[in-house]
Amino acid sequence: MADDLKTPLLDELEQGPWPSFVKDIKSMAGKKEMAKDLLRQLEKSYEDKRGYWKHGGLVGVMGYGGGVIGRYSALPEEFPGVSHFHTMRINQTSGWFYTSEALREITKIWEEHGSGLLNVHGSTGDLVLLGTRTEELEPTFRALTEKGWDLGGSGSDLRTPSCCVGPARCENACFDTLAVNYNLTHQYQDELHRPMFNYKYKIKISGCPNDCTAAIARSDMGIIGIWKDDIQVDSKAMADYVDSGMDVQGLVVENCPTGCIQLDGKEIRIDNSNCVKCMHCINVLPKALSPGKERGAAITLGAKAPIVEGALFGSVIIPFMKIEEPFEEVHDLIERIWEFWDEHGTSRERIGEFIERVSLAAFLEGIGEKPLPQMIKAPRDNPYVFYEEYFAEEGEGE
Amino acid sequence: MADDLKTPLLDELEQGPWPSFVKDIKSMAGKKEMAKDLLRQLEKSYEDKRGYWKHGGLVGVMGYGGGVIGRYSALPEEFPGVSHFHTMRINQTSGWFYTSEALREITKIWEEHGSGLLNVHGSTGDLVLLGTRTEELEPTFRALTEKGWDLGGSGSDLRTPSCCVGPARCENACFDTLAVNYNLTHQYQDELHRPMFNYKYKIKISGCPNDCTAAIARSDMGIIGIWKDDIQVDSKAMADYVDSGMDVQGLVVENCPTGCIQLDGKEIRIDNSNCVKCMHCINVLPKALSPGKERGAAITLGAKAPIVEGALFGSVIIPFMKIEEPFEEVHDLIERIWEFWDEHGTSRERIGEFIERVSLAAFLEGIGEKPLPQMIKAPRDNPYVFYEEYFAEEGEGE
Amino acid sequence: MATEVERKTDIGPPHYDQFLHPLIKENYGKWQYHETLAPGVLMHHGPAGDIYTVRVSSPRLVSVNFLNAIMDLADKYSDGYFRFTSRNNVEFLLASKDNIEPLKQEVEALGLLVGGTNNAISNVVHTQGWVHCHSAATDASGLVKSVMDELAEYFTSMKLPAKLRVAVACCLNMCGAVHASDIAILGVHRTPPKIDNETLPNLCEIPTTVASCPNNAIRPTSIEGKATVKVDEEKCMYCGNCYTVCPAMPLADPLNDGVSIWVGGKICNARTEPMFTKLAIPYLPNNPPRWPEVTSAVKKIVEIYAANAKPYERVGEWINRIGWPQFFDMAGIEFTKYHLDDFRHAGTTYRRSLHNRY
Amino acid sequence: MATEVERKTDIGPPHYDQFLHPLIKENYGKWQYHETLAPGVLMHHGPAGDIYTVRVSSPRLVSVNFLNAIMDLADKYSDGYFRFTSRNNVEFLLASKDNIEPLKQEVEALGLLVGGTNNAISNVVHTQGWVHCHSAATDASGLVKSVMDELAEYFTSMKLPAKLRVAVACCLNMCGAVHASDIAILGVHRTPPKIDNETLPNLCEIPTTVASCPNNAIRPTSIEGKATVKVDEEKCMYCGNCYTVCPAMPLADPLNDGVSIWVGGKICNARTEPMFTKLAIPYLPNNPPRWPEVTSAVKKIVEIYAANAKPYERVGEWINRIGWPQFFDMAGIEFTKYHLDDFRHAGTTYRRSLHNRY
Ligand code: SRM
Ligand code: SRM
Ligand code: SRM
Ligand code: SRM
Ligand code: SF4
Ligand code: SF4
Ligand code: SF4
Ligand code: SF4
Ligand code: SF4
Ligand code: SF4
Ligand code: SF4
Ligand code: SF4
Repeated sequence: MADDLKTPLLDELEQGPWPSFVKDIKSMAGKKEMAKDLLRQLEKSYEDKRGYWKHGGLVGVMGYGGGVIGRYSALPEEFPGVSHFHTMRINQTSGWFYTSEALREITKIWEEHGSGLLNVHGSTGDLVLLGTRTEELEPTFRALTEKGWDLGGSGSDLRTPSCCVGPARCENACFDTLAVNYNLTHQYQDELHRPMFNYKYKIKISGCPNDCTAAIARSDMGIIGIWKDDIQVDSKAMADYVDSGMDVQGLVVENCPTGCIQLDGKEIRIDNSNCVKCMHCINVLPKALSPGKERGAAITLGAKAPIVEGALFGSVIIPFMKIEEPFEEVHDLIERIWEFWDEHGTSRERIGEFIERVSLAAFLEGIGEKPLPQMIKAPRDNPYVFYEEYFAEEGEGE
Repeated sequence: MADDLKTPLLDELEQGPWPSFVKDIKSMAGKKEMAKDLLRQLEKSYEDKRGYWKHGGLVGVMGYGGGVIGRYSALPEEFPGVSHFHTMRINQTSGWFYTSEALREITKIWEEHGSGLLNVHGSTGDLVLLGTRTEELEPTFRALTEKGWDLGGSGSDLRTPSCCVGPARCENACFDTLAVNYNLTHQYQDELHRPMFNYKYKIKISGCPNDCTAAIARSDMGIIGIWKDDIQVDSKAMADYVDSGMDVQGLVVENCPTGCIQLDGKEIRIDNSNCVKCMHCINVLPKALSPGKERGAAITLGAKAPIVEGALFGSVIIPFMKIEEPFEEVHDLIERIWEFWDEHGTSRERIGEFIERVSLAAFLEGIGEKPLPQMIKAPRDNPYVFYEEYFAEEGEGE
Repeated sequence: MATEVERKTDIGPPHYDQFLHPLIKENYGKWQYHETLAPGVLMHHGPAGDIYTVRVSSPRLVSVNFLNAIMDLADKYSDGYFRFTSRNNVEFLLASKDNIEPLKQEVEALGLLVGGTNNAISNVVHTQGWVHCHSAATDASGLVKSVMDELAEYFTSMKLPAKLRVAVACCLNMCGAVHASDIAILGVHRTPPKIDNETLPNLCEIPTTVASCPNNAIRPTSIEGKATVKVDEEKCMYCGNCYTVCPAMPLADPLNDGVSIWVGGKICNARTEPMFTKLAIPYLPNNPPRWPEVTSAVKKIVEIYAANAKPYERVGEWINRIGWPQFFDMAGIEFTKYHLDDFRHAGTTYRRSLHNRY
Repeated sequence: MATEVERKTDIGPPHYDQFLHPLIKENYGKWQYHETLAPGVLMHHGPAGDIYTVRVSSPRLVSVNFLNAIMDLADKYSDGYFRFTSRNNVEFLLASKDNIEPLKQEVEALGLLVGGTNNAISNVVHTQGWVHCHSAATDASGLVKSVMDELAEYFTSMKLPAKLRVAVACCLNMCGAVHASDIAILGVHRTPPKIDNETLPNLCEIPTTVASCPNNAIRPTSIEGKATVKVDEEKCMYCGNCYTVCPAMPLADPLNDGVSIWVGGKICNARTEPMFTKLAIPYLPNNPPRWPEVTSAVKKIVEIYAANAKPYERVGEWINRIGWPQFFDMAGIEFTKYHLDDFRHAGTTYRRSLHNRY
């Protein structure tokens, strides 16, 4: 390590059991001025208790509007290594599966063209290449596409959809999360690369209501697995659980949110008409219980962080939809949603805020869906109904 | 009945098991033109499916601003008997207790001065004298006050407070509802009779969380009985319930909202730290259980019907207060509330809407109360905190 | 004559003390428990002895004749003492158990019902309607009479799973308990106010009128040189707030006024927290004198509730358990866009989880 | 050189198929159940055989060296196959059970931890902080490192009542999971933007800047003839939305920027519906490199939760059971006016019932 790298505050973060990002940055500091100056600037931030980055500038690769976050040091004289420190967002694979063969190609490219630092992964799901110069953006992009990798989104565009491990390693998956994730990412390349929306649009895909991608909280559109029929029961495995001495009554029956489970000796009885598909019993008794056979997904819209009208969870727009190749029903829905949002939404208005502004009823009408009681917690409690059908003097009703 | 009283539609409402208001009005129609024309105009409303009353006018008794609702027929030529049809609101007694001796005085006065029709009682709780002429208002008032009765409120004033039967006939009463009701009605005669508020102010008083006066839903200020310590248990009576074969487990234990009851043979065990004072167990087992010994009331503010920002339930402003003669603590609180509302509220803004507009924090500060976690369901979930203490450059914090 | 005596003001109501039965005074604050002896008959036990309550229906809109008859019975059976409940029933307070039966008989002879206690439908909290109010979209007393004629058996028995509170209001002002009742019947206007441009300039202050509208639907305008207002019909939600401040903007519209049905509200804290009533049926026609569409809709809801709820489950608690989709199914009510909230906090009513029933 | 080959665009990510272990392909969509063999070690059972997952911590901000080391291990133990989780852990996918132990040893030798499964604290979803973002009120990576050094034992064991998800975000934009985590750590600005009146006119569109403020705190003004904006400090809630659209309005303020702590959010639908995280501690100082006030506050909350919650009770479910008053008591956190909501739907957070704990 070079002598001029004095980072006593950061050095303290090399101690302790949790893996240290400081160690990792330092491991690049010998090879890369960028990494070294990143540490030096960060040390100054730790001293002064403030960041030293300028507000991002518009940089990118030819023909793309998103995928790169421009970043410049506010103190380029002091820290020339990070005078440019742009981020490139790369589409991760479905379910974040890699082989060493494939990922080594990326590490090689990034060591050559950038800081050698990454976020694996970014909060939206992208493989984030952290820190390079403007003039390296296009060469890095070419090297990446050459190996079959492409940029993710940023700005007012579709972001790289992400999905849970689903059918690749989970017994709960109610549809093929990886396939639909791959399909949508490819189907909407243009929307992903060229910001034309009112604001960002994130898609997250979870195979069941455990929602391991946090779709209900962090995606403008969630595709979340669900079933319509009865929970499947393996009585033999169920009896084994009881025999094992497990407190099925306390741990399962009493935790069912609708109290629709009864334990009768070694037998479990579920009033499926009252089961709200919360997954708890299936989670605790994975060998005995599994989701029903009539599987599909609920589509939720509108989750987002609090800026600016307060955080929103996604709300159910399609209570149940089959999710099957070639996913045309999903495309059709997405396109109806985008079209209506595009026409009536305003700039920097996320889909969730848009629906609240125009009202759920108007939104459903706009995208051509029928209102269903599954879309709400409860009907309105205020009497301010905008009646549209009424009787006119001449007797012609409308 | 006079020949000209043809009310075929209304006549149908004389049939059936439920007591008939039509019969009652008819019983006055022989003696009173007012009652007869009321029926005739009402019959026309039933035919035409619309009301025939004009928008109320300002009428009243000398020196009072409220207590009378002016009402004129829109068809005075057709129905001269109800060309004037004003309502007088009379303070009911605490708990709506009467003797025939006292009430007969009112029926006599009303038969003389008005239509002889009443609402017993109005939704706010007043004894409502339904229908008289402008020139009868003052004489009626004099006759009533002579017998010890006074007018209630209307318009932007205090309305007659009302209270549940409480200690007069209920084992659940946590304080003396009748006494405080009487006290407040007398203490605030001026506020009741001379509208000076931003809008109406209703007080309802229930002796326990069963809330038999609907204070939480229908009163700007609710005084609702509560206790702080442990539910009192009579073990003998408890054992009797169990012995009687009652399904205590199913009916009581499983209905406790916090699951804090355990039935152990004939013994009941309550985790009182988790009891939310819902009353259910006490209601089902009145002989065995009763509210604790440290009794008082929670004060709620802001309940109202939906006009115009949507209906509100009252919200807890004082989680616990002793309610004891001479009720000075209650007066003090009420006056702090009125003062702040008076100064900062706007016209036609109920106290509940006012609190929402200025925020609970500002309201508490305004009336000089400390924030407590019992006042909310949960702390804020948005990050938009208006920090007030901060550090300034020169090191002087604020 | 009356003018000769000194004018009294601000005397307030008489002290309640004088209206309490002596036995009640002795037991005041010391009651130990109660029992429901029969529908409409309660026994409260206190150290000084038991008091018996007989609860009797009232149409609430009554004549002095009705009250006089009640008072005659009170003199005869309850030492002249009686009260009214917060839901407008009459309660006779008897010191002697033996008086219960004869009193019941005389009450019934008057055409009144004994009941309303415990797991019953009690009296209907309601409002003025066409009998007295200028705002009314329907008649309250007539609706109550029509509905309770159908439901009387639930007043005189205690066969419901829990208490069932019905309320009626004749316009959106909801004078009464509509916003928090098990079942509520609400008169609705469904067309914007009809502006009387002749009288408006004299009767109403234009700025106050414009400001009265919660949805900014009212604009100042002028017609033939006279200042008046106009209403943006797209924005009007027929709330009637403008009419309250400006008499020249009536909403009454015989063709379109009608009745909506609401369910699932509750007030007491037992088990669950208080709940608002939710929209069940957005519109039924005004069909006096018997409102058959309304009575049969209400009856249907009561019956499926009675047949399906568990003990102590109020209507709202029952619906929460089975879910709204199933409620609409069972009640045979069509789910429409009108059920979807679009007011201030509409977003809080959206289903923001995967918890759902199919 | 790179410029000579044909430029490719819009090719999207490679197909996932090639990244799936052969055993995974065979069991794809046919998994039957799973077992947690040890902290960080899962076995998933399918008809074609079992696959073993070893989950390993990652600081997320990593170098190519880190990834190369991971890949070396993958080549050695999992046929070159591995994945990352939605919370940024590494998962090795092993066909052979025998590889588990040797892999664990090599992982630990690298200074990484095996764990994060089941009733554990898993990796911390977090953001850029002072490492990359212009908005940051604190550093994310440093906070994560400091907090997880204290909580590592909960990553490598499964002794908590349920899963416990921690998130960190460095400003109110909350890039990550702060608004729905069991415990969240949020960087906050606490003073209004400092306007650079020199550069603002060139850098920002005044109308867009004015419109960006959710609370209408920004007004156009002019200083020495130059158009710029001013901020009504009473109305500013430090959200930073203006700064996002206008670089001349930075919020950074070393004296006052700091950290707030939030609790009780959850995402999955198990048992209860998803819940937002709620404010626990409005402000703790920025105290790098170790943020001792923050780490000890978080640790305290984890410990009282661990000691008091029932099995499967997430933090929010536990607090809902015991009530917020008791949570504040137990955690020794002062309840202040800042905890009272005053934003859009504040009224929905008021306690509108008598259900309460004293
Ligand atoms: C890199 C990343 C954080 C990370 O460390 O992982 C990130 C970084 C930024 N986010 Fe984000 N967001 C990132 C995921 C999120 C998420 C989480 C998610 O997608 O699941 C959220 C919350 C969910 C949501 O979308 O609401 C999120 C909510 C925001 C917001 C608030 C948006 C809102 O409507 O509330 C902003 C502000 C904005 O859009 O103006 C924002 C803005 C930003 C900007 C572009 C700063 C700005 O104001 O322009 C940050 C650039 C930082 C930098 O210099 O690198 N970021 N941002 C994440 C993207 C990586 C990736 O592509 O995988
Ligand atoms: C007589 C009574 C109905 C009844 O049949 O019992 C009544 C009758 C009227 N109410 Fe009411 N309200 C009556 C209890 C209520 C209640 C119930 C209560 O007090 O428990 C409410 C709901 C609770 C509340 O206060 O919010 C109620 C909420 C309203 C509202 C809506 C207020 C709001 O803020 O949402 C209005 C409209 C207004 O104030 O402008 C209103 C207005 C009116 C007016 C004065 C009409 C008007 O627009 O000016 C009605 C006069 C009718 C008439 O011609 O007699 N009345 N009003 C009740 C008073 C009798 C009494 O003194 O005992
Ligand atoms: C007389 C009256 C108070 C008064 O001052 O007038 C009263 C009296 C009693 N109430 Fe009540 N309640 C009275 C209105 C109410 C109201 C207000 C209302 O309906 O507008 C409520 C709230 C209703 C709601 O939640 O919507 C009310 C909710 C209760 C409850 C809770 C019921 C539940 O949902 O579990 C109880 C507990 C019980 O019944 O065991 C209760 C219990 C009682 C007891 C048993 C209290 C006692 O120990 O004496 C009394 C006899 C109850 C009965 O009717 O079976 N009282 N009670 C009111 C009679 C009204 C009527 O004529 O029917
Ligand atoms: C690998 C991963 C999916 C992926 O595609 O990457 C995953 C995998 C599994 N999840 Fe998950 N979950 C994963 C993120 C999540 C998330 C998202 C998040 O944390 O941001 C959630 C929502 C968390 C929340 O509610 O805040 C999540 C909530 C669950 C739950 C519900 C837990 C509960 O509160 O009851 C289960 C059920 C269980 O654990 O029994 C579950 C169950 C599982 C199972 C048991 C599913 C299965 O049968 O294979 C997997 C192993 C769980 C374990 O770690 O013990 N998974 N799981 C994610 C691992 C993240 C990590 O590194 O720790
Ligand atoms: S969301 Fe469901 S299907 Fe997907 S990994 Fe989690 S538990 Fe499995
Ligand atoms: S999935 Fe949830 S709601 Fe359904 S039976 Fe199981 S625990 Fe109950
Ligand atoms: S509110 Fe409580 S004290 Fe009052 S009558 Fe009802 S049950 Fe009794
Ligand atoms: S009062 Fe309610 S919360 Fe308290 S123990 Fe009884 S049933 Fe449970
Ligand atoms: S509800 Fe409306 S119409 Fe009925 S009395 Fe009240 S204000 Fe009048
Ligand atoms: S009825 Fe209501 S919404 Fe319509 S114009 Fe009048 S005040 Fe506005
Ligand atoms: S949370 Fe704020 S500071 Fe942190 S990365 Fe996101 S935008 Fe930047
Ligand atoms: S920080 Fe937010 S509230 Fe403050 S001026 Fe900027 S946009 Fe407005």
